[in-house]
Amino acid sequence: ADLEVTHWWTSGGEAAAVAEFAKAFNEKTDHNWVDGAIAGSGGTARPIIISRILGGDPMGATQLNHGRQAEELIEAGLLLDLTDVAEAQGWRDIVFPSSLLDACTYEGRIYCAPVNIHSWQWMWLSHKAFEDAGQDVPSNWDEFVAAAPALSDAGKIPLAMGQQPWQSAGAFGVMSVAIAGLDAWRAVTVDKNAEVAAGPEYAKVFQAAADAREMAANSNVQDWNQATNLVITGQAGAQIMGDWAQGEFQVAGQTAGEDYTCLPGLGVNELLDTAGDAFYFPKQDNADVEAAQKELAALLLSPEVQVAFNLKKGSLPVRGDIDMSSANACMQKGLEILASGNVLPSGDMNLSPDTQGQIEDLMVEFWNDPSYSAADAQAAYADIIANAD
Amino acid sequence: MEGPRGPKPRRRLSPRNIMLYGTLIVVALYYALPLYVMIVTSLKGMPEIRLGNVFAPPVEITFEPWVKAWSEACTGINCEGLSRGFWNSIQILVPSVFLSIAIASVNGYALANWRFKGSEVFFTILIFGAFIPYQVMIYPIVIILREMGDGISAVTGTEFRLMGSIWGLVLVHTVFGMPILTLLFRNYFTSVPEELFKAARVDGAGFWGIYFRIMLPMSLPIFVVAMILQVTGIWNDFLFGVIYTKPETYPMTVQLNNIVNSVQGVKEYNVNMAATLLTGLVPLVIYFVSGKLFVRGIAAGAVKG
Amino acid sequence: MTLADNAAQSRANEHQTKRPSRLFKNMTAKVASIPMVLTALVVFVGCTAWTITYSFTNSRLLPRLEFVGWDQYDRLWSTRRWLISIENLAIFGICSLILSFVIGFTLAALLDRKIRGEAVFRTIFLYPFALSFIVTGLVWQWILNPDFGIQQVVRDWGWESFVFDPLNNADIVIFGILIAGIWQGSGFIMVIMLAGLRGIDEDIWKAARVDGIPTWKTYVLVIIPMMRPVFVTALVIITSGIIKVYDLVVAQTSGGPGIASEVPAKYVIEKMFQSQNLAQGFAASTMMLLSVLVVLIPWAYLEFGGKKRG
Amino acid sequence: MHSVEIKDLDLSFGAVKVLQGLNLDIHDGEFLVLLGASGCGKSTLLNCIAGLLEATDGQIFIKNENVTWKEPSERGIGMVFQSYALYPQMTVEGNLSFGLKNARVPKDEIARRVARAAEILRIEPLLKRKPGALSGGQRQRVAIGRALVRDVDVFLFDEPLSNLDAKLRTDLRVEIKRLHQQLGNTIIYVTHDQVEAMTLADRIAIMKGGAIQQLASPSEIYNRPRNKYVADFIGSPAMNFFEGVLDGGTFRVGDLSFSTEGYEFEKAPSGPAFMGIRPEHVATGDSATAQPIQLESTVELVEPMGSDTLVWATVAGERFRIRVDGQTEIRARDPIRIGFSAAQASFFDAASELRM
Amino acid sequence: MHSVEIKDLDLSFGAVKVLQGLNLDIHDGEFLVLLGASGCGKSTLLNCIAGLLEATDGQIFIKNENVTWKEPSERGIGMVFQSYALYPQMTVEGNLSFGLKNARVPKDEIARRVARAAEILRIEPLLKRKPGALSGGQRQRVAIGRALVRDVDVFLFDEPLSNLDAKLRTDLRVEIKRLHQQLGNTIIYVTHDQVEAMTLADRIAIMKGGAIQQLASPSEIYNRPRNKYVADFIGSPAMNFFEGVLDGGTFRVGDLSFSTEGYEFEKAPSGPAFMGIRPEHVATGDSATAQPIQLESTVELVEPMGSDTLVWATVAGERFRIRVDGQTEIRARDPIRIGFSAAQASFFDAASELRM
Ligand SMILES: Nc1ncnc2c1ncn2[C@@H]1O[C@H](COP(=O)(O)OP(=O)(O)OP(=O)(O)O)[C@@H](O)[C@H]1O
Ligand SMILES: Nc1ncnc2c1ncn2[C@@H]1O[C@H](COP(=O)(O)OP(=O)(O)OP(=O)(O)O)[C@@H](O)[C@H]1O
Ligand SMILES: [Mg+2]
Ligand SMILES: [Mg+2]
Repeated sequence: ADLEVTHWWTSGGEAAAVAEFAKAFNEKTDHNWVDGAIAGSGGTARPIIISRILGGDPMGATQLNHGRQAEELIEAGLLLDLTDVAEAQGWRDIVFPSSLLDACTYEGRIYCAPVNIHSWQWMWLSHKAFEDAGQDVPSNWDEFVAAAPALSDAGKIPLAMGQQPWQSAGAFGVMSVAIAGLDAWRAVTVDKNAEVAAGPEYAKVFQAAADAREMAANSNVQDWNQATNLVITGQAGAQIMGDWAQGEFQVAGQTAGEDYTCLPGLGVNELLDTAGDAFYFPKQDNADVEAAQKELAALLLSPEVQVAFNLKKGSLPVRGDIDMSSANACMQKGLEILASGNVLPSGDMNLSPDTQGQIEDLMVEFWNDPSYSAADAQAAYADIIANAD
Repeated sequence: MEGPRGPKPRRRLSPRNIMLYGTLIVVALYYALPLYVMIVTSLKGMPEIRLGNVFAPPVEITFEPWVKAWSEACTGINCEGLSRGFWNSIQILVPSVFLSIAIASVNGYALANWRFKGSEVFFTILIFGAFIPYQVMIYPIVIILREMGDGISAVTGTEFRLMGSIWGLVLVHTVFGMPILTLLFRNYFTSVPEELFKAARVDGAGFWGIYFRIMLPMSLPIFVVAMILQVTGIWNDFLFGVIYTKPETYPMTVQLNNIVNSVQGVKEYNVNMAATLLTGLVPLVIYFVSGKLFVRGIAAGAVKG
Repeated sequence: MTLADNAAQSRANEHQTKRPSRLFKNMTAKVASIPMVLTALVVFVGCTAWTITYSFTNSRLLPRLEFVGWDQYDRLWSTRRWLISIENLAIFGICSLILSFVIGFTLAALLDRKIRGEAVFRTIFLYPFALSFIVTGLVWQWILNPDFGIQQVVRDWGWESFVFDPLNNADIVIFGILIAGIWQGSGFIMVIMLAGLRGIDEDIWKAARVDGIPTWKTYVLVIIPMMRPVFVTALVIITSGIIKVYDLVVAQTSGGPGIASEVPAKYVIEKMFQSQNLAQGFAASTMMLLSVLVVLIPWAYLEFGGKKRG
Repeated sequence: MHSVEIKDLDLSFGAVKVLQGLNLDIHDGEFLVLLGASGCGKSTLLNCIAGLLEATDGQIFIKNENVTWKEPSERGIGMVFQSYALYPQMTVEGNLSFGLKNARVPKDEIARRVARAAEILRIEPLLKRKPGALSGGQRQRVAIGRALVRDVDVFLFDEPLSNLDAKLRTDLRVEIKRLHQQLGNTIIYVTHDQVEAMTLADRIAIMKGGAIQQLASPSEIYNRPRNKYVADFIGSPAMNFFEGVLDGGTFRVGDLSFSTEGYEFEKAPSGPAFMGIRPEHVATGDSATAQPIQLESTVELVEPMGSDTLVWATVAGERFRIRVDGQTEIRARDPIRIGFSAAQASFFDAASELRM
Repeated sequence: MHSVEIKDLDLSFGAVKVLQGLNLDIHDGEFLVLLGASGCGKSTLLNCIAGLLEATDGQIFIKNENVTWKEPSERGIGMVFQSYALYPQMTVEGNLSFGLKNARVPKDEIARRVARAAEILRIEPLLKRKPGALSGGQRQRVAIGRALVRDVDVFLFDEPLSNLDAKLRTDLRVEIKRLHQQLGNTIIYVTHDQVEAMTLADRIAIMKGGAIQQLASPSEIYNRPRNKYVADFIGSPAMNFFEGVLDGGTFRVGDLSFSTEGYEFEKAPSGPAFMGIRPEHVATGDSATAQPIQLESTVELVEPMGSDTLVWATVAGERFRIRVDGQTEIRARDPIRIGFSAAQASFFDAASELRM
């Protein structure tokens, strides 16, 4: 059967990666992948996805960030139960870290197929930019801050930053883990402790964010990949962006360690969060389609597909038992950290989209309004945490 | 007798004329500039764009961006350019324009000539409807479309979905086009002399007879206006197109948005501009061709009331 | 009374009883109005009522009837983004209303002066209306881009310190959107005004010339007051567009920089679908509706309530 | 036999009562003119008869059949409108045959009737033209033709000539009169032009404020108006009125007193009253001396109108209109001797304004 | 003294020549009526005089001053339009004073002039109302007032009464005439209603196709029309024409021949010609026998009009109109004896249509 799959993977690296899914699905099954890409970000795509599911015209499968987004759809019985597939394939055993599968589980049943691990905790540095400015490539955040004035003098943008709200919020998240430390972060994000959020650790985070704001002042691009492009072309020194940026460097033909450097956890706290993408399968009343859905779910986690996909996407596979030796230096770094268990749960799994939206709003405002002081922003942040659910 | 004779001599370059044409030309530049930028940019290659400014004419004209925008640009793994969206848009446009104008003109006619108790109330609600932000109604309409689709399926015993099909979108366009169009038609039909309507009734024509045989043939200007408004409105719609359709039926604007926002590496401004121009082509052509009729029709239908 | 009269009388009585029911009078007209009635009742009234009802719940991704009173409204009015959205809408609305009227009327008046090439000018002024907001937003984003657009061009001409980057400056970004909005919509207003001007009795112009009134004064004191219905039509069209402004902002700035160019419609959409807080979105859209009513009801009262007309 | 009968007709638009308890009987083949000032309800009454407005109360009979609830097309009427209301996109032929096609009259019958109407109205050469290409008079004739082909018993005309210029109006008036003589249908004809009313009507109904003031033949209305309104309304220039007191055989106005000899009173001639005398019943100069009542006055204004001349003078402080032959030499500010007879005058009660 | 002088005026709209070599002299204080069929260029001429249209060639003098290139407001004219063209959102007072305020006339002077105009036109109680709240006649008066306050020498009226109903028209006609007598200004008045023309004018200019056919006093135009067009145009109902041949003292029409005794020929009376006789110059019955020319005919149609009656008969195959006294008893299909005199007739050359 034709299976329509919606997703918002439209940038160069993403599109190449998703093409791997399509290829595998078309080749290995009797079914046909109908691509339903929606450009923009999840923000553009989600209303469409949700209203179609609600409107009784569901797609065959759809990307959604796993976590709490889908809970209500599951409750309303709109999503296909994948437990039998998961059991047959032994997902419990192979998915690593297992928190990924937990995020797909609702009342003991499994409703989604995780396909990759994405971690926000990276900073990407352009060798060319630092060379041009006569600086060594920094190895942690503090060095970077120190080198920033030189970059500015050389006519470079020290920090590239897209204008989309999720980018501001994401960069802040990365800084909070790296600068405030894991415990403080956990207290705020998991336990929703507003006192910590208003405390001194977080004050440092906000101060760092204020510095970053200054460094990114001249970065007039919208999309994250345009910002990445600034780094690739050496116009900007660095970008704080998740591992999906990897794909862009790859498409541009650059090599890690030679043309660019990646620093997990800003080189301060080498931790990775384990957010990721997952596919959900809205319920259909057509047995043929349902069969295709289950086959796709199984296929998405199969070793070859995982390898092919994640290599293109620049993300990490969701199973620890596969050979990723062909991955580049940055990915290898990530795999190591993952294997060592230095992981933290993603914000997606802890905070509701509503709270995340509020944080995004705050961050984007803070990021774009130089007169918004760090202290004010921290107070507002603590407020949101106090009311978070 | 001596003295002035014949027409008063006029200088071509009188201060009045300089003011008049000066203002017009300056303003015209403001209006024409974006089109110029679009055309010029769409004919440049990427290197040229990076070097020069937006207003510089192309050194080397290339049509490649047009070709790419039409048939090669990618969204996700589809690389069919705008071509598919174009045909979808046509398929959406034709029935939507037809249906919305048909319904609105009948409504306007009933409101103007066959008032019944309460008809004005419904009309008032309709006009208020023109001001309701669409966002208010997106969600409930999803549910209405689903239920209607189920209803039709149950009645006909076939699998029929309004949501996600072209017909759902046609329905949505008809509904949201109704307020302004009905107002337009009502005002127009009200300005048709009432005696004509009375004469036709004496001649034994009924509701439909008068509509088709008397009113319709007289209403070309207002139909032209309605058509132009609907064609541009529907062709340019993004919000409904993106929410009430699916990838196979995406209209051109959604496709355009996808292409423009699917940045792969660098932003290909020339392709984006070509895609933009291609998307705007249908309404642009309609405006360039029917500008005069449009003004006349507006005078006939919109201004009175 | 004659026999014939009697007969007529009795027939009359017999017919009198057969007065047809009012309900079935003009049946065809009523049947033909069903789409309008349904639209009015189900879509406009029904959906609005539905939305308002659910704005008092705590619905998240899916609507559910768990009432929480005014919570959503409290939260709405304590959200900075919403307040900024409202402020932006007010600035954008007032400016675009004034500018549309001024520009639309001025252009129409200029075109009405029996000039050469009227058709060319009219087409140039009107064509942007044919383009979608998405297209408009993109083009103006491009032209206002400080690295390629006007700012760069002026700098290339030698004025190095020239700054014109409305889309990147949070303080004036709303005016950057305004430039595009006016560009797109004022041509249509111009056409409406032009049609209105053409409908004015020639003799009024002649009377003013005989009275020796200068042209501009004739426009201001005589013609403009006479065009009230035209202005009302234009007002309806402009305001209904302003409230809904969404696509333009999304295409041009996505609400940025920061949240400096957010508008209510965008807040609604994002709350409903991105933040998955339907009820919050509904509360926001209810507020939008309310603001529409605040403007519309007094107007409607003035227009239809004061003097009854057919 | 009655052709059209209207019983206790009421019609209101919302709170505005336009027609109130109106009764009217029209004979078969009669030419009835409804005459009245603008806004008095003439068109409304006509529309009620045609079925284009629904009566609030009362009944309408056409050919002794109650048509109160019938559709306009089923009432056996044809109607001609002030603005002609020709269908602009149809040819003249199309206009004529539209109603017949609606009634599914056979093709050849339609052709026959159209040909006949075209012949009667002399519009055969115009049949293929559209109304836009016709002159005012021709349009008018087509509009009549449209009523004609319907082969109905009652024609309703709503001010059919008021959009035409004076010359054409005179010509078409004659045509309509001739048509009536030729066809013998009942015609109800609305106008506010009294020349039309006087020349065309078998009977005239004078309306005011939704009620009929007088229904009588033109000469009756002209010579014996039922009340002051009718007297004032009919005649151009209007009748001259004196306000005074009747006292047996004399009528006193200020210092003047006129003998009422020759006037046939319907009521006892006493009390406050108006005396009215038409401008054309006033004699001047030598012929004035032959009249029972004589006055001296001064000419204020002279309006020569070719065939006759209007003279405005002042009598007893009131403006006084006199109509004299066009060849008479009269100049403003001349003294003038005028005379008239009570036999040609009308007297109205001052309170009820009814004829005495 | 000449008040308005027009010399060789040409006016074309593009290729359409509307006025051609028009000359016209108007005396001080004269009431000149421009009369002509629709589209003959009356309004165009008036607009040229007012300066609202620019002459293609020729000159215009007002009070002996060449105003050809002057602005309308500087020409010393006031104009009243057919549609009144009142400023709808201003009160009557505002309408009257707008032009003056603009010319920076002192406040008290404005008040004085408005008060005077309001008094003359009897619109004092209306000063605070807006035009929308006025009746047609009142609006008309305000429009005149607007011209009046400008204290100008020449008033231009473009069909000021044609939007009004018959009764009001008669009243306002008298008002305008009185106004002229009172003020003594020059008035140029456009109309296509001949009753207005005849009653108001000192002189009438009859226009056709952008040229003046005859410029003379009303009685001259009525009694001695310069050509057949003027003869036909003036008079209602229109003049009766016979086509025949003049031969010395007789006029032959088919078998009939009439004596032309009493008619003063301007040219040798020979060759093909038209004879015209006005309906009111035709006698009937007993008085016909006193006339030099007598005929027998049959009444075809009778139109009683109150004060007089129109009779339509047939003479020499042509329809023949006769106007008789309203009291005469005549019925259709009666035989009738008619008589008239050549002294009251007009003769026109068949080719040039000029008076002979
Ligand atoms: N649709 C309506 N609603 C309210 N009032 C109306 C309507 N139609 C007519 N009238 C009122 O009814 C009265 C009679 O109108 P009608 O048209 O019958 O007058 P009329 O005698 O034909 O006048 P005219 O000579 O001007 O045609 C008028 O006062 C008018 O204002
Ligand atoms: N602006 C114009 N352009 C072209 N032709 C015009 C224009 N104005 C008037 N005409 C033509 O000039 C001729 C004279 O017009 P004008 O208005 O002077 O006639 P009129 O005698 O006033 O007629 P009416 O009695 O109908 O007012 C007409 O044939 C008309 O078609
Ligand atoms: Mg009427
Ligand atoms: Mg004219």
